Amino acid sequence: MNNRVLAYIVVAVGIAVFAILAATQGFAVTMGAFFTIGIFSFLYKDNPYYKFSEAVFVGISAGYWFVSLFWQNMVSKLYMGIQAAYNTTFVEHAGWDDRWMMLLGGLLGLFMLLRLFPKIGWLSRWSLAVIVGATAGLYFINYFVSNGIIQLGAIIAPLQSFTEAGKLDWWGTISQALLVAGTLSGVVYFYFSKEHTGAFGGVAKIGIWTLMLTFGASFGYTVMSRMSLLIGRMDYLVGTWLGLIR
Amino acid sequence: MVFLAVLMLSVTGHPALAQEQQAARLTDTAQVDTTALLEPELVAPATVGGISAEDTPDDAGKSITVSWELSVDDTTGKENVAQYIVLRGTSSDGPFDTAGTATAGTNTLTDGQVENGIDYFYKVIAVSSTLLPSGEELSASLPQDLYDAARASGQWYHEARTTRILPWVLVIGLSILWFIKAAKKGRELYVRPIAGLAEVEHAIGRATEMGRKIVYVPGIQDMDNVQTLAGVTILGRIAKLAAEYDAQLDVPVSRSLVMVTAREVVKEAYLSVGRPDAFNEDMVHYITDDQFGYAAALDGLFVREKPATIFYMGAFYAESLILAETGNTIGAIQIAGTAMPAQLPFFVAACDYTLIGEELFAASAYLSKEAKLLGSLKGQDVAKVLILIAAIIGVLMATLGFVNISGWFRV
Amino acid sequence: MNFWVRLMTIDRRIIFLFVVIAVTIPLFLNISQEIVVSTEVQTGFDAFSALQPGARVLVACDYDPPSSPELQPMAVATFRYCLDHDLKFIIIGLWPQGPQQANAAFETVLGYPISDTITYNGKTLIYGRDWVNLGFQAGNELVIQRMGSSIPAAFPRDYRGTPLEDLPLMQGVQNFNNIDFVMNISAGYPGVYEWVQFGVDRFGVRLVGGTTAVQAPLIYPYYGSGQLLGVLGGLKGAAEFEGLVGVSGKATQFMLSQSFAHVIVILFIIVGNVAYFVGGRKQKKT
Amino acid sequence: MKRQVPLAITAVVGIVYIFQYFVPHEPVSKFSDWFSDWFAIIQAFAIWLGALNLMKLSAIKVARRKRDWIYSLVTIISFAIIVIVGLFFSGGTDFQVRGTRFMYIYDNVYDPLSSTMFAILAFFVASASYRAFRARNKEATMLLLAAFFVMLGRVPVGDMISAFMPEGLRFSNVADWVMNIPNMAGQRAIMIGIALGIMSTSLRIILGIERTFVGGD
Repeated sequence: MNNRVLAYIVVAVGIAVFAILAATQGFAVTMGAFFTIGIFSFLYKDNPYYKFSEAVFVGISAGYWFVSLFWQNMVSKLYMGIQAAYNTTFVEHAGWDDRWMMLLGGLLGLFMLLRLFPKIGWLSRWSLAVIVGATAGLYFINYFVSNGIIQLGAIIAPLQSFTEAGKLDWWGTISQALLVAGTLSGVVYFYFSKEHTGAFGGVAKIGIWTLMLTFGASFGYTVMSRMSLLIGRMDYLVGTWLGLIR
Repeated sequence: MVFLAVLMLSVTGHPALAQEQQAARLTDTAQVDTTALLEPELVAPATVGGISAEDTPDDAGKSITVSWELSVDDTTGKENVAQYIVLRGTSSDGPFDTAGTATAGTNTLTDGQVENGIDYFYKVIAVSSTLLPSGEELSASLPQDLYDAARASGQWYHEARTTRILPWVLVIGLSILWFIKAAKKGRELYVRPIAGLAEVEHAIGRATEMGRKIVYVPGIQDMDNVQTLAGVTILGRIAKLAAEYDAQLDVPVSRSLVMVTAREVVKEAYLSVGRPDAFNEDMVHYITDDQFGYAAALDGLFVREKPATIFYMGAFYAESLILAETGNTIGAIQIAGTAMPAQLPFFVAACDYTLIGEELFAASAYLSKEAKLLGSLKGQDVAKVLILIAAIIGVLMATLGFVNISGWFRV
Repeated sequence: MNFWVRLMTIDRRIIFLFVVIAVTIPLFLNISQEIVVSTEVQTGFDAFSALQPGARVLVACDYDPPSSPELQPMAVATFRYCLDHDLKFIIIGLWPQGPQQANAAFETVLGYPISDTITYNGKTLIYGRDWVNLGFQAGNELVIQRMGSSIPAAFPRDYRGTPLEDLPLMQGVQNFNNIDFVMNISAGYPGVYEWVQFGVDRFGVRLVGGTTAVQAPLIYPYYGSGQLLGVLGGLKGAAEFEGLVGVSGKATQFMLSQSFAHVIVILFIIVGNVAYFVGGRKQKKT
Repeated sequence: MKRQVPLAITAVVGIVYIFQYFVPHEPVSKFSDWFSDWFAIIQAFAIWLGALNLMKLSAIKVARRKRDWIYSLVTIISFAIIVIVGLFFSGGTDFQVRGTRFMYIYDNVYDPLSSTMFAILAFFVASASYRAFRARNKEATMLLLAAFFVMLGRVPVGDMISAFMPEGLRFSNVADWVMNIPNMAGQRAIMIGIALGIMSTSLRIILGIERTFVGGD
């Protein structure tokens, strides 16, 4: 029996099974399960079932974002914004309305679309320039404050800590010292101007160890996170779809 | 006194009545329910202590901050206050209308509904009901001489920020600039090697030998994320090398704006090494904005086209491991770089080389080997030294009990 | 090829199989385990329980269905607590699906579909007075920044198009000053990071962050520096929170599968390393 | 025009944004609000380019009957379906209210697909830990130890098997310590480094030293 025939049989059986389950468990949830299994099948190996699910996924998700951006940004923001601005200025004669600024956004957006016409496509760089400049400016400050300065301030505290009884809390003190040492040596690790050798290299070493412990912790948490997701998915298949739990 | 009666009524402990009352209020706040008079033993909370109103500092104006001393009935054990109602008027003897409410326990409120340059007079009353009383009820219960006045205005500089942050920004910014200048003048600048970046060229060469693709993944964030900016800049350097080696480059992206920018960058790279012929717009192609749709498509691309080399440079989230693991199973050389700490362990595990955090931002400078770019790295190092010194001195002073300067780093 | 080497180069599909078994079987079992509450969850809960009846809680749901296994239980517990303690809550989302996840969680608490007037433990709650859902706003962290100056400007209408001034709960709410507490439940960007950088650092909101376990380690520094009052990390954090609130929800129920899953991963690492040391290191990495 | 103007725009806009952090006064304080609107709008326009590109490449595959062209056809069709439904048959701006046809597709196709793709991570985490997390050297061992304690400390079973130990050494407490001391130290170091990296990257871009974005002439 050649593969082609086998393939047809597999497909036929598959369709039959899903058809029956669709009838018993409901169409919508079965469709969900169909795609769920389609993606999972990639774990075995790349196969037509996965390719199909993937193709649907790409199309649907691209379309999803297309539609969302259209209604949320194009219509609700731009169109309705301009409309509101028009009302304040020309209907209620209340003068300037900040939402007029959206026209500028609209213009920059149009510049973007000009890429479709090679002759004037370079105008889109102006829009890019605005985005890039603004992003650079915003991040320049925000990260330096929240991730730089404030974290630096958080390191600065007395190393020693005390128990309720007022005695020196050795463990707490040591921990605090380790916290400071780890942070600073970590910063040293990123120092570019010097080879990691000698005493400097030693400190950098402590830095990389700290980073590794950090990564380990992240790893542990990530395992936790990802497993929860799988549990949720299995709960969907076994519980919601097939109704085998409770 | 009607108002007091209403207050008494709605003191919790008479929920049923209170419910009706509130339901009624919703429709018509002016209406007063006389059944209230049936509740003689309850009392309204004591009035607040001193009130002070002043222009909200460090703001754009049109805002006044009112603060007051809590009512004596607003203490643990004596919870007889449901909320404070802040009233605003343009003269000390009214009329007053509601500027806002604050729940029990809070003693400040920012009134953002005022004009600049006008005197506003504020009163605050403590009430034991959670709903807004009507005009005459308020006037009935206003504390007579307890008020404060203020005038709103905008400030041209934010005090804390300009005094605490600006100096840092200036010092670091200037030192970066200084080194860039120095570098332009041709001064020799040493930067230590970074393993991942030393390997880039080899990885590209390998792809050429094997006649397989190089896939470059610039993360899944849009152009409004600085990591994407870094990723796209690095793409510029890599495209250059790819063009020189005549390797085939494939850049699937998940954001249209990234597609547009990446095309500019790659085109520029191919032109700069005189290979415009080898450039084709669709080297950079859009797949989908969706995180996992993108991951699914890339997985497919990896297993079907088996690229020899894969770069991940930019902002990554959960998809990082999906991509890196699949890339690993097809035996591609993988070089990753991201400032997303949560994803680093997996890049470290599944990729051959990983640029950690700051190294991602240094990469474009390293690869370009342009002196002025390397100069900026020196500037960063100066900043690190400053931070280390500040931290060590600060910790020492705090530990030895002189003074704790950590407050200098709050804004 | 000796046993250990074969063990090292084992087909990963066999590993996948073990994983499936490890997480699925416990779903059918019913073993209760004691759940220890960690400090960051405790402090978060304390901040929550310090609120007095009538306080306004902003529940920012920044996640979508894919992350709901971890985060939905947190949302459910949060609403449950608000209802039990007469806290008024305002739902918003910087993720398009957030507000709907919130509604779904709310309905899980009630046990029936939301309507304008609902009863919970004999209490009558009215939409607009006791809770509102302001829906989704595009703009990521900049929405938070805008809320800092004016919430009505950032969210002119609720999710069904009612203007804010028609919602009694929102009367007198101008910006974060009139919000007593913010509970952010987030799966990534925008999320706790942005709420800290813009909400806390710029406008001083009182914030507790519930995140996926992946995010948790990243936001610990913000907890240590006091920028965050508490951290609920992943399913475990959710389970602990459920415990404190006094519900036995999905998180608690899934904890068993979670335990199994972790154990199996650890076994993998151990076996992998044993194989590596016993037989592996002879192998040249090809 | 093609090169100098964009560079100038980048510089001006960038500097203005740095300013607005220090200058609360209007109109400076409004720039970030405006930018958020502009960006959202530009995105909405730009996605047309992306979508067209995706459709174009898929169409080419179909037309030339390239390998797996049939799946490209599937992509085109599913894109068309959700776009048509979303734009014309889902109540306009309320397209995301529960019960619309758009949400039906979302709940029963999009959501299962992305949730599953997300859940696949669980398997990859497992295989990655089996294959890659080997105590090759001190660094790797550190990583393993931290992961070990956190993983066990974060599930109840951890405390069951470490119940015999003194309170402070129970896995959950060890995990807390790892999170609050080494993890926080490392995270802070990374954060500070990133902050500086971003500073100089931004500066390079604003000053036009890093100018790849604006492309050639």
